[in-house]
Amino acid sequence: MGAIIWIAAIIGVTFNALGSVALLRFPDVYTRLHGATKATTFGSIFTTLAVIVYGFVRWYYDGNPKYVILAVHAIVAVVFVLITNPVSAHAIARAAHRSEIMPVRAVVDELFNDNLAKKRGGTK
Amino acid sequence: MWTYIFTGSGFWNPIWWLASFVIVAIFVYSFFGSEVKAKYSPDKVKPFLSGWDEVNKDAMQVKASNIYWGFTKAMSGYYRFLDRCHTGIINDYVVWFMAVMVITFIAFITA
Amino acid sequence: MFYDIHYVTIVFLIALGIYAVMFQHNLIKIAIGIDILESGANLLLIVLGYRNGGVAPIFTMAPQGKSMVLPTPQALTLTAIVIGLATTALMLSLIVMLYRHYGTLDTREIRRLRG
Amino acid sequence: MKLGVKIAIVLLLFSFLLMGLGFMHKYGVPLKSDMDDYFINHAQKETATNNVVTSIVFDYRGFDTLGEASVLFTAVLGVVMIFREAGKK
Amino acid sequence: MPFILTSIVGFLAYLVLTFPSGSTLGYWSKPEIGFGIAAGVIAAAIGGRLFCYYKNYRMLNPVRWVLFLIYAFGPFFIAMAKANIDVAMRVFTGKINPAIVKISPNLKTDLGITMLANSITLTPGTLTVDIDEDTNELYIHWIYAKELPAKIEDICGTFPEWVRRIAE
Amino acid sequence: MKPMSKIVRTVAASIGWFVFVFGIYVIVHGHLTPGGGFQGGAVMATGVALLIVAYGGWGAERCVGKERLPVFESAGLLTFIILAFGGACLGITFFFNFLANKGGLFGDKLPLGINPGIFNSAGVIPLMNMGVGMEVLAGISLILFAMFYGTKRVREGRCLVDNEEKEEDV
Amino acid sequence: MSWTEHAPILIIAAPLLVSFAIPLLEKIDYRVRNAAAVLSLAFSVWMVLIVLHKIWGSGPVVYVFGAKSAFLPLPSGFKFPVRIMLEIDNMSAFMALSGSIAAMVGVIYSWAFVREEEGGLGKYYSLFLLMAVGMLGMELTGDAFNFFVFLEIASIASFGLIAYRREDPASIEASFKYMIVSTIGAIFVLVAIGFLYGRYDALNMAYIAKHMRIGIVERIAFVLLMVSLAMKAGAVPMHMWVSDAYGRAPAAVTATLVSVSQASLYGLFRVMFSMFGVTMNNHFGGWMLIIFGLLSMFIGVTMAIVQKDIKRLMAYHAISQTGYMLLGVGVGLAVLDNPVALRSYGLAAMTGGIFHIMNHAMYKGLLFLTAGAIFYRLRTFNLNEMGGLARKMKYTTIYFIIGAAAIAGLPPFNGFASKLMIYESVYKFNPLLSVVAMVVSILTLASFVKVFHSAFLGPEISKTRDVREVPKSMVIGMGIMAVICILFGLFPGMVVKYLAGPAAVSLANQTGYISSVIGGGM
Repeated sequence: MGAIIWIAAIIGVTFNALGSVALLRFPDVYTRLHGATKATTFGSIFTTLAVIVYGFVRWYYDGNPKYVILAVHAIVAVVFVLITNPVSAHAIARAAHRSEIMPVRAVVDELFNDNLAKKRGGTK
Repeated sequence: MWTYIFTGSGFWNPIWWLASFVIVAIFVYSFFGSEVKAKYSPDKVKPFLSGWDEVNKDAMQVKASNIYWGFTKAMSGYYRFLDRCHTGIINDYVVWFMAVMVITFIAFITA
Repeated sequence: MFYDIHYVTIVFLIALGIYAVMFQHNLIKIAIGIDILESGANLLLIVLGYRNGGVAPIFTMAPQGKSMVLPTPQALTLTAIVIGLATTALMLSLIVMLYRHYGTLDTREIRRLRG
Repeated sequence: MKLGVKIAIVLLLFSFLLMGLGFMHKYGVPLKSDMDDYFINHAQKETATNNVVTSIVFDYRGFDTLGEASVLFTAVLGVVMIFREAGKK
Repeated sequence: MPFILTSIVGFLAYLVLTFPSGSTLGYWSKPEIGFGIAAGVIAAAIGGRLFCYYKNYRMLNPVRWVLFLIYAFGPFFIAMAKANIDVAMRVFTGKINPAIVKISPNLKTDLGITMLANSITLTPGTLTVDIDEDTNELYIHWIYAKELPAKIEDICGTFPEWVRRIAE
Repeated sequence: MKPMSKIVRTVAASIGWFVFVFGIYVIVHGHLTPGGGFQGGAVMATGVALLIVAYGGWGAERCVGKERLPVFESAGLLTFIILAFGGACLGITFFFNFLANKGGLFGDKLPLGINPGIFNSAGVIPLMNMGVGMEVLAGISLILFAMFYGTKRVREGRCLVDNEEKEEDV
Repeated sequence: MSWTEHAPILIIAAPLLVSFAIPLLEKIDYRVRNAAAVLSLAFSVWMVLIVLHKIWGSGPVVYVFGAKSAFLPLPSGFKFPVRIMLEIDNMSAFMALSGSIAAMVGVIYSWAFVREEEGGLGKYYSLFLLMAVGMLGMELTGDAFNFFVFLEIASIASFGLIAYRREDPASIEASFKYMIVSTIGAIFVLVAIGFLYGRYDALNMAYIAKHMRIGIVERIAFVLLMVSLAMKAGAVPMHMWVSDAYGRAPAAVTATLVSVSQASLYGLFRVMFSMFGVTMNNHFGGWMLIIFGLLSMFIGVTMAIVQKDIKRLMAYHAISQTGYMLLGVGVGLAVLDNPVALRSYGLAAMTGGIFHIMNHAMYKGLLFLTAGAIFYRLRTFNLNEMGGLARKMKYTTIYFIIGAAAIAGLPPFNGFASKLMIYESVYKFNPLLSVVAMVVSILTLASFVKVFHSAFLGPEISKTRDVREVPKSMVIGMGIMAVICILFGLFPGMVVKYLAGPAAVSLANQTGYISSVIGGGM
C-alpha cells in the first residue's frame, strides 16, 4: 500500500510543479490559466488520493476513527475542488476577456468577432 | 474643609476668594458707582465716521483671522516652522510617530 | 542572543508594513501595509507560543504522548484576527468614500485638514 | 535628506525590534508556561471541553471574546452607517 | 418541494461530514442527527430557493447518478489524464497555437451546459471563456488549434453525448 | 455588479447550500475540533459572498433577506451576552460556565485525557458558539451587502446629498 | 451575596447590552431608543459610585470573570491568575466616573443635536454606547490583552462616529487619518503585549509587574507601550490626528472623545506606574512625560491661537491641556523613588495632574458642546462668519464663559484649582517648567478671548440674524457640565480629598496594586 501512496503523491507533486512552470513559460493570461489551474487540479486529485488511501489503510490497521474522518473529509474536499476549480478558471478568463485582454498569438478570436458584430448590430 | 486645597507651599480657598472679590466689588462700586451715567438713546449708539456713512455691519466686525495679527507677524518664523510640520499628509503623521518611537528607543536603550 | 528565522520574519513583516505606510502615497497600498503589520503581530503571538514537537491543544483524538503547544496565543490571535478584519472593512469603506469626495487615491492631495 | 531620515527610521525600528526578539526565549522552548500548562491540565475538568483553545476563548478569556464580538458589531455599524442611503432613516 | 429537497441533501451532507461520531445509531450519535436536521433546514432556508431554481427533478433518478459516476471515472478521467500529459509536454516545448473558437453543443438545460463547460475546462488545453446565454454556445480558448473552424470532436470528444444522457 | 455567466450561477446554486452546512458543522463542533463561532460564521458568510458574486444583488437578497440581518446580528449578540449574564444570575460570576458538568443540555462529563469527544459536553460554550456564529454570519454579510450596495450608490451619487465643495483656505 | 457585588461588571455590561439591543429597540420608537441609551449610561454612573464607595471602604475591588468566586483572583493552589479580571482602584474609578459622566452628557446632548433626517441614528447611538464601553473597559480592566481589545472597541467606534457627517469630505478624511495612526499604535500595543507574554507567560498586569526583571525585551516593550499610548492620548509631536478628529466629529462625540483619549492617558499612567514603576528607570519615564507635556502645552496653544475654525481651535487646546496632565504626573513619576520629594511635592503634582483630567473632561466637553450649539444654528465652524451671538443664545453664551474661564484658569473655576496645584508643586521640582505652564495658561486665555470676541460679541451680522437658542436637551447637557465645573471650582478640597488625592496615592502605590491581585507583599 505504501507504494500506491508514494506513487500518487509523486504524480500529484509533479503536476503541481508543472503548473508553476507553466506560469513562467506561457505568454498570456489564458494559456497560463491552462497550466496554473488545471494542471494543479490534476495534481491535487492525486495528492488527495494519497491522503485518502493513507486514511483508509490506517483505519483498517489501527481502527482509530480519526483516520476515516481524515479520508472522508479529503473526499469531500476533492469533490469540491473538482466542482469549483473550473468555474473559477472560467470566471477569471471571462473577466480577462471583458477587460479586453486579448489572447497573445491567437489565430482566431471568434468571441471578439461576435461581440463586435453584436455591438455593430446594436448601434444600427 | 471641603473648599481648601493644599499645594505643598500654600493653600487655596475659592470661598475666601469669592468673599474678598465681592467685598472689593462692593467697595469699588460704592466709590465709583455713584458717578453720573450717560443716558441711553439710540442716536448715541451710531458711530460717527467723520462724516462718512456707516458701512455694512458685516464688515464692521473684526474678522477672527485678523485678531492677534501682530503676534503672528512677530512670530512668523516660528509659525512657518509649524506649518512645515503640519503638512496634513497621512504618511508624515506616521513618520512623526515612528521618529518619536525611534528616538525614544535610542534614548532609553543607551540610558 | 540567538536569532531564528521566525523572529526575523516577524520583524521583517512589521518593518515592511511600516515602510508601506510611510512611503506609499496610494490609499489602497497603505491599507495593505496595515494588514501586513497586523499579520506580523499575529505571527509574533503564534511563534511565541510554539513548543518543540507540540501538537494542537485539542484532546479530541490527539496523538498519544506528545506535548501540546501553548493555547493562549492561539486564542489571542483569533481575537486579533477578527479585530484586523473589522479595521480593514472600515478602512476600505472610508477609502471608497474618500475617493468619491476627492476623486483621487493620492495622499498628497487628500489634505484639506492641515495647519 | 528627508528620504534618508525616513529610511533610517525604518531601519532603526527594524533593528530595535530584532534586538528585542533576540533576547526573547529560543524558538520552541518557552521560558515559562505556568498559565498555559494550567489551561491544558484543567480545561477538560473545569469546562468539559476537549478543545483547549475554545475553552480559553469562551470561558477563561470569555470577556475578550465579548469584546471581539463587539468590535465586529462596531465595524458593521460603522460600515453600514458610512454607506447609508441619503435621506433614509 | 425545493425546500424539503435541499434540507434532505443538506442533512445527508452533514451526516457525511460527521461520519463516525458515535455508536448509538449505526455510526452517528443522536445529538449529531438532531443538529444535522437543523443544519439541513437552515441551509435550505438560506440556499434552497436557488438550489432547484427551475423546479425540475430529473436528477433524482438514480440511473443518471450511476451514469454520472461511470462518466466521471471512465471517459472523462482518461481524457483528463491524456490532456494533462499533452499540456505537460507543451509546457516544455512551448509549442502553442491558441485560438478562441465557438462550438454549439446543442444542450438545452443549464445543468447540462454547465457540466459540459466544466468538463471542457477541466481537461487542460481547452478553457471555457464565455457562454452565449440564449443559445448555449460556448466560446473556448484552445491552446493548440488543430484545424479551423473547430469541430466538437476535436475539442471535447464524446462529452456532449454523455452529458445529454446524464442531465437531459 | 451584473450577475456572472450561467455556468457560475448554476454551480453557485448547486453548491451554495453545502457552504452553509459546512459552516454549521464548524460552529457546532467548536468545542471538539478546531473551529468555533467565528470561523464557522465566516465560512457561512463566504456562502453569502458567493451568492452576491454569482447573482448580483437580487439573488443574495432573495436568499438572505437584507432587512432580517440586523435582527439576526443583535439576536446573536444578545444570546452571547445573556448567557454571560446567566453566569452571574444562575451561577456565581459573569461568564461562569453554569451548564458544564451538571447533566442535561450540554452537561455531560468528559473523560480526562485523550478521548474521541462527546458532543453533549462543554456547558454554555456550544451555545455561545452558536450565538457568535449567528452574529458573525449576519455581521459579515451586512458588511458585504453594505459595500456592494454602497459602492453602487456612491457611483450613482445616491449616497450623499451633494453640496458645493466649500473653498477653505486654512 | 447581594447584586451590588456585580457592580464592577455592570458598569461595562449595561451599556453594552443596550447597544446590542438598539437595532431591536429602534423598531419600537425613537424615544425608547434614546431613553435606553441615556438610562444605561446613568446606570453606569450609579454603579461607578457604588464601586467607589466600596473602594473607600475596603481598598481596590477585584472582579474575576467566570471563576468560582468573583473575589479570589488566583485559582486555588496556584500562584498565578489565569482568568480575566477587572481591577478597580481609586484611579480607575476616578477615570470611569469622569468618562461615564461625559458619555452620559454626550448622549443627552445628542437627543436634539443629531437630527433624525441625517439618518443612521440607531447606528449612531449604538456606536456612542460602544465608544463609552470601550473607554470604561480600558479604565477598569486589569488584563493587558483585554486593555488592547477595549482600546480597539473605543477606537473603531470613534472612527465610525467621526465619519458620521459624511457629506463633509474633511470628516471622512479626519476619520481615515485617525484610523491609520491609531491602528498602527494599537498594533504596537499588541506587539508589546506579545513581548511581555513571551517573557512572563502572563497577561495580568499585576502579575507581570510583580515578576518584572528589566532586560532589553522589557525596555522595548516599555517604549512601544509608552509611545503608542502617548500618541493615542494626543501628545506632541504625534498630535496631528487630534486636531483633525476633534475638529470634524459631531460635537457630542467630540465631548466624549476627549474622555476616550484620556482613557489612553490612563493606560499610559497605568503602564508607567503600576506595571513598570520603580523597577524601570523612572527618571527616564518621568522626564519623557515631562518633555511630552511641555511640547504639547506650548505647541498646542501656539497652534490654537492662529486657528479660525472654532472646533479646531478647541482641539488644539485639548492637546495643550493634555500637556498639563502629562507634566503633573510626569513630575510625580520622576520623583517616585525619592520618598521625601514624593511626599513634599510629588504627590501634590500628581494630584493636580489627575484632578486636571476630570476638569479637562468637563470644561473641554462643555466648550465643544457650545461649539456644537453654534454649529447647530449656523451650520459653520468658521469664526469669520460669526458675530453677535451673545444676544441670541443666552445660555450658550453663559456656558461658554464658564468653560472659557475654567480652561484659562481663572478663579474660582475648576481649572484654576488644578492648575494652581500643578504650578506650585512643579515649581519646587523645576521652576522653569512652572513658568512655561503659566505662560501657556495666559496664551490660552488670549485665544479664548479671541473666540469670545468674534463669535459672541460684536454687531449681529446678516448670517446670525435668525438664530435662536438651541433645543432643551442640548441646554440640559451643557448645563450638567457647567454645574460640575462650578461645583468643582467651589469645592476643590472635596474632590482632592475623595477623588483625585486617593487616585494619586493609589497610582503611586505599585505594591498595593500588585497585592490586590497576588496578595501579600512583593
